[in-house]
Amino acid sequence: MKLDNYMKRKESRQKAVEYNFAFLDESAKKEIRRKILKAVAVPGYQVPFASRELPIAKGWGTGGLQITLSIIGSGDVLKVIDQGCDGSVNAVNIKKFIGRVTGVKTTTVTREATIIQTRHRIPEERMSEDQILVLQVPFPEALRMVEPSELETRRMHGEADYSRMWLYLYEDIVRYSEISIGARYPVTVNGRYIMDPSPIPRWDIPKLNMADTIYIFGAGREKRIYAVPPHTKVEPLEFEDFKFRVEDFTGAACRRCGSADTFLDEIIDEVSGRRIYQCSDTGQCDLSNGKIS
Amino acid sequence: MMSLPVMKAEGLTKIYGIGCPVCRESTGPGYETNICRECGAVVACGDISFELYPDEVLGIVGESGSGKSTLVKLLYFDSEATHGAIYINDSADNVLSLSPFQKRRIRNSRMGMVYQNPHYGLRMEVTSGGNISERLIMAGWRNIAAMRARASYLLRKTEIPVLRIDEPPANFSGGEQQRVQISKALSNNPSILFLDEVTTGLDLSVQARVLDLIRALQSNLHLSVIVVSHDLGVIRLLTTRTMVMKYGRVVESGLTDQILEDPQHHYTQLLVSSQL
Amino acid sequence: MLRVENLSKTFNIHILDNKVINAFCDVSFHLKRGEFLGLSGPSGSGKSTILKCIYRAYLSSGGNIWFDSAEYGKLNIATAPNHAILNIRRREVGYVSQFLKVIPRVPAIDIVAEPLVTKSRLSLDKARTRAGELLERLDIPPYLFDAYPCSFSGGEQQRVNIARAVIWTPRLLLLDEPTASLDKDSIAVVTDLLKELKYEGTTMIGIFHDRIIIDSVTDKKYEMNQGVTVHAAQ
Amino acid sequence: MGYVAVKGGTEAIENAAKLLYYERIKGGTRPLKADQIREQLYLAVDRVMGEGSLYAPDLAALAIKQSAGDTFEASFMLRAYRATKPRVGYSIPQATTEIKVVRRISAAFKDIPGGQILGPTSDYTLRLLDFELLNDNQKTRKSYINNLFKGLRDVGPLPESFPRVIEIMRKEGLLTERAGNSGLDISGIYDVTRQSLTFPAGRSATLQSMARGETGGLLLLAYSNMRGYGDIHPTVGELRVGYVPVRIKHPYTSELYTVGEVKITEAEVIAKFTANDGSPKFTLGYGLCFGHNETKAISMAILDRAMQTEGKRMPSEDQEFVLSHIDGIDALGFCAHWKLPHYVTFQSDLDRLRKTRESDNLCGRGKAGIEK
Amino acid sequence: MADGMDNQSIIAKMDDRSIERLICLMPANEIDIVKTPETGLLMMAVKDSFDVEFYLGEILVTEAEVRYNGKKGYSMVMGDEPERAIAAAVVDAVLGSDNKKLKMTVNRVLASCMKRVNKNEKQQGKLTARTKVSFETMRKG
Repeated sequence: MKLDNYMKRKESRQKAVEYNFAFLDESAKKEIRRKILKAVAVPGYQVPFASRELPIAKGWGTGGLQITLSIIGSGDVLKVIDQGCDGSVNAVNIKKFIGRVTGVKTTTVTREATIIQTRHRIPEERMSEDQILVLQVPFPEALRMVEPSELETRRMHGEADYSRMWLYLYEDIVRYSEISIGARYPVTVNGRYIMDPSPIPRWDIPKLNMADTIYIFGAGREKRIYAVPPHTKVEPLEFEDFKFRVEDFTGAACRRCGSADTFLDEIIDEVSGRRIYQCSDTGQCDLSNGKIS
Repeated sequence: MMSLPVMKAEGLTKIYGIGCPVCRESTGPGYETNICRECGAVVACGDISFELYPDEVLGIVGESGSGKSTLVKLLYFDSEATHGAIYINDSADNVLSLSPFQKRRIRNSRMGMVYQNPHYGLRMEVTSGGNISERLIMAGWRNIAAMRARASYLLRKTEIPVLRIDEPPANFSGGEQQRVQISKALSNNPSILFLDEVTTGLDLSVQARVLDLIRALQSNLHLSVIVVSHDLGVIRLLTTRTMVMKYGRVVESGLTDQILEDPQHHYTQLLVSSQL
Repeated sequence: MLRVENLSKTFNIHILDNKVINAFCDVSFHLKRGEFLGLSGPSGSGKSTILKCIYRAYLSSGGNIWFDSAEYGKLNIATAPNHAILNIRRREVGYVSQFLKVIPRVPAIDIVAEPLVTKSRLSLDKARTRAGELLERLDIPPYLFDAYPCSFSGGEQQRVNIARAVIWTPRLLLLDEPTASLDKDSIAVVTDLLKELKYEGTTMIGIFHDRIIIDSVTDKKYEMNQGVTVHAAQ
Repeated sequence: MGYVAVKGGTEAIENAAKLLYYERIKGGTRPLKADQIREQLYLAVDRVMGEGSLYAPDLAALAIKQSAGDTFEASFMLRAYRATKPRVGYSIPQATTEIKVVRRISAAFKDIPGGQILGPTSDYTLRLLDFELLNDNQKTRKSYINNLFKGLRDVGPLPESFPRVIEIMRKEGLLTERAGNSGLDISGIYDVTRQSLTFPAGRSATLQSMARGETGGLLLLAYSNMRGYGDIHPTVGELRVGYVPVRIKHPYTSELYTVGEVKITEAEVIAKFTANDGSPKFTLGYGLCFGHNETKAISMAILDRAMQTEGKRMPSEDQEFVLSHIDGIDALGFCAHWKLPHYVTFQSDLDRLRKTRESDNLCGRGKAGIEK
Repeated sequence: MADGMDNQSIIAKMDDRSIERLICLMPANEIDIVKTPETGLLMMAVKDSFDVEFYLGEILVTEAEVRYNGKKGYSMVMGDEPERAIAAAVVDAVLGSDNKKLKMTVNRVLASCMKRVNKNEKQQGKLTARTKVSFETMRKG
């Protein structure tokens, strides 16, 4: 193009306002993909990566988002959930952003999605080997509750020196006769690394074990990526005489779809003041409720 | 019948600082310093070799700064040796060349350590039962009831009321803390026990009870023990053999009664004459 | 059993301007199994020093101390490695001095019983029973058995000391004036005990004040040379 | 019904964004232009560029406008913006000796070569509200400027470069020659935006992390040290504000090519001495950041020195502690994330609490339960 | 103080109208745009007082490339400034070419701009210089 033509085309001289496909610049995506590969190769090991700043706040899923943005292609179908719900504010926000910078189709049906980005839940429906679950992680370091220093926790992982983590559970049992960890229950991956499964409920922990699908965990603020590849052993920390237990919803069922075998949200009814229950996984609930077929 | 040493150290050396070729030859008792004149590095331990036999109590005596505590830290892998080798039992492998992971395993299965300051050996906010169980956990124990039974047994052995199993050592007196530390050190039936100035800072009567306990445990459990102390009374009471350290070197070693009654080295004579 | 050859002992006292004290030199004697040698000589002639060299509480300066060890065979105590010495002390060689030097806060009966437990591998109960019999023979009243000897009189302490030394049957027993402050009756009991040991085959070297013991139990005498030379180095 | 994750979030979010927009424009005054902010709120712009780690005054001004003056949010927007831009290169490492000074002071020496230049500073002004500014207009501004320049004596130009004050001490051998502990990074300059920070961090990683740190965070930690949770008693050897050139290598001719210049603030603090190098010498702490931000540069210099303390005892001496907590964008995000729903984790905690209480009721005290 | 200013530094400080005027003076139909202006980030490296190099932060820049008479012209300017980038690239190309007349034109424009920039900076410099502390004076005061 000649200079005179260029000067005539006013719009081409306007300041840049367009964003790259999937927002991140290409070299960033490449780096993140390399780190994901490493994470898959060493299940449960936290791979440091150069986390980028995104237009949503750190702690709001920037780790998961960077993973999704790095692996997403225009043919993907995306589902985003927060607390099991597609309509939760954070999920909506993230879905909107990814939609704007990629234009991909979105869905609320688990089996239709190729990539599911989630915060705090794993969908109830068993996922397949063609799907990827991306989890948002606030604290990637499972050992952080016993050791604040990163230098030290990395050494502990390196030497598989996990006695302090177990000791924490021992003390818990001494104090409460129960392990008091609610969500974020530490697991051993592939018999080697202790891993933080992100703040999913204990209910979801068994879904990590020998799964068909791949789980990729991203912590943006803490700059770590880790993964559980398909068909990998994932065991919650437990003692022979104090076993890991999932949340107990005995006697409760979803008031919408009636299921008694899903993780439930507990709601206090405004009018009656009674405690009622509802599926945490709203996509699943809609499906069993016949709203979507 | 000659028994084989449970532990053998060869040329153990610890230099703090960058170090230079003349570090080792320019320090030691002959030069009255452990600081290298060329590079200023500190030779905390220089060329220390010894053997520890089964069921034997070896004393290491010397004033503070003589390198005795550093030596124990090297043996327990708390600190990394600059040179030298350590052999455990009849193995031909220098354990210092093993990975940190392997060292940790050896330390946990074969050794026990009681520090002068219980803060190093215990987690003060964790229950005493938990403290003892930590080493059991390291050894792969995963049964709470079994661990608590073992911890109770050890607490009884060390004369701590078993009722206090769920109390943190932070609530305990100095002497009790040392007992819990000893329980913890003994939890995995170690064959080698290190005692680093364990009675320093305790009241005399408490000191005596802790020393009695150690004596009783040693003779009952047939442990090999290395006792580090600046107190010749402790050395006399507990040990059969003694090494005297000064400026990072062993200046004299022998049977404890010989060291105390017929000291050969100038420094040992001074030590004995000033303390007896 | 024991052959002492040209033994000498010199003390180099560095902290006293390198003063050198020659305790004795050129001492030679030998004992057969079960023999009892009495050492005599004026005080300061080095009698105790010889015993300590044989026990290796002192390092010899020259000469040899050949001992027929059950475990090691012929062993030169003057130069043998430390752990070998510890082993023969544990199994073969006993030493008893004028003063009771035992572990504090251990009851009298356990002090006496201990060698049976650690050296002869007897059970604690059996060892205690034997220790009690022995103490009774030495006229220690049973109510003192469980007391700490540090509260005992000098004579009582000495009897406990002897009981501890003779309760096991060492192959070699070194006695450094263990009867110094005993009365006649006690000395008679001790004399009997030593005779019994001798009968069982224990070889002994002893220093005694009391002529009765010397005359009744020793087979041989070694008279230390008069005079000890003392001079400062350089 | 209680507040749970239900549908309808989408609409609420959009309406919230509209309300936010409305809140900024509803007042009816004339719209604030980005260039006004750039010129008249230049210190806010400088701060945002420093903490956003992107030197782009126009964008920083826009971000301040959009965030209604919240510098955290504005820096955050700059950070997010830079994530989508390719990096085209690296400048030639620039020494700050080549600085066009607008302010330069030393608290260590009274008279320094080149002189103490106070520059545009509020240090010596009274912090009294200036009600005259309520009548600020073009006319009063023009006359102020005219008065200022009228009869401006030629006092002789300022030199083009200034020797560092500390060079005087360096020549006398009173200063340590290398920074304690960290020193040079073995593999060139570390880039914390491309490599995840690991500890112990090298010097280049440390300085870069602090240069993009949040002013308040740096100040807080530095203040804790000066107050006694640490023992750095700094003397400001030199504080400089000015412009340094940004140069690259021309891709075709390989000659030096000046891209422009950036405003920076630099601080060197002299602190207690050490005998590590032989004879006792003063040690130095160093701070440098984008824009005019003296608080940040001095705090950074104090922390730089504090982190070189051997045997860290205080938070400000602990490199991992300092570098892990000074990034404003990280901290802001994490603080904000607690506002997100945590129903599921809370439900799980609730289950644990109930179970624990149940077993307490069964066995009396919890402890008794395990003895069985 | 700005006397030794190089061409890029002058272009960096020219106002928008001067940039436009400069472009107008160029033979627009003879200049090829090889790379249209694009924004990117330049990481700024600096040295601390120990000569340790580190990254201070990134700078938003615009890059462009043109060709004139077979000569390549390259530019990088600060900010999102497409026209300034074009102008700088053109200047780079022209000054590397054989067109003496055009080179003189460019030099003349740049010289006059430099004069203006210099004058401004000199005035500002005086204001700064007036804040220099004279310790003798202080003592009297």
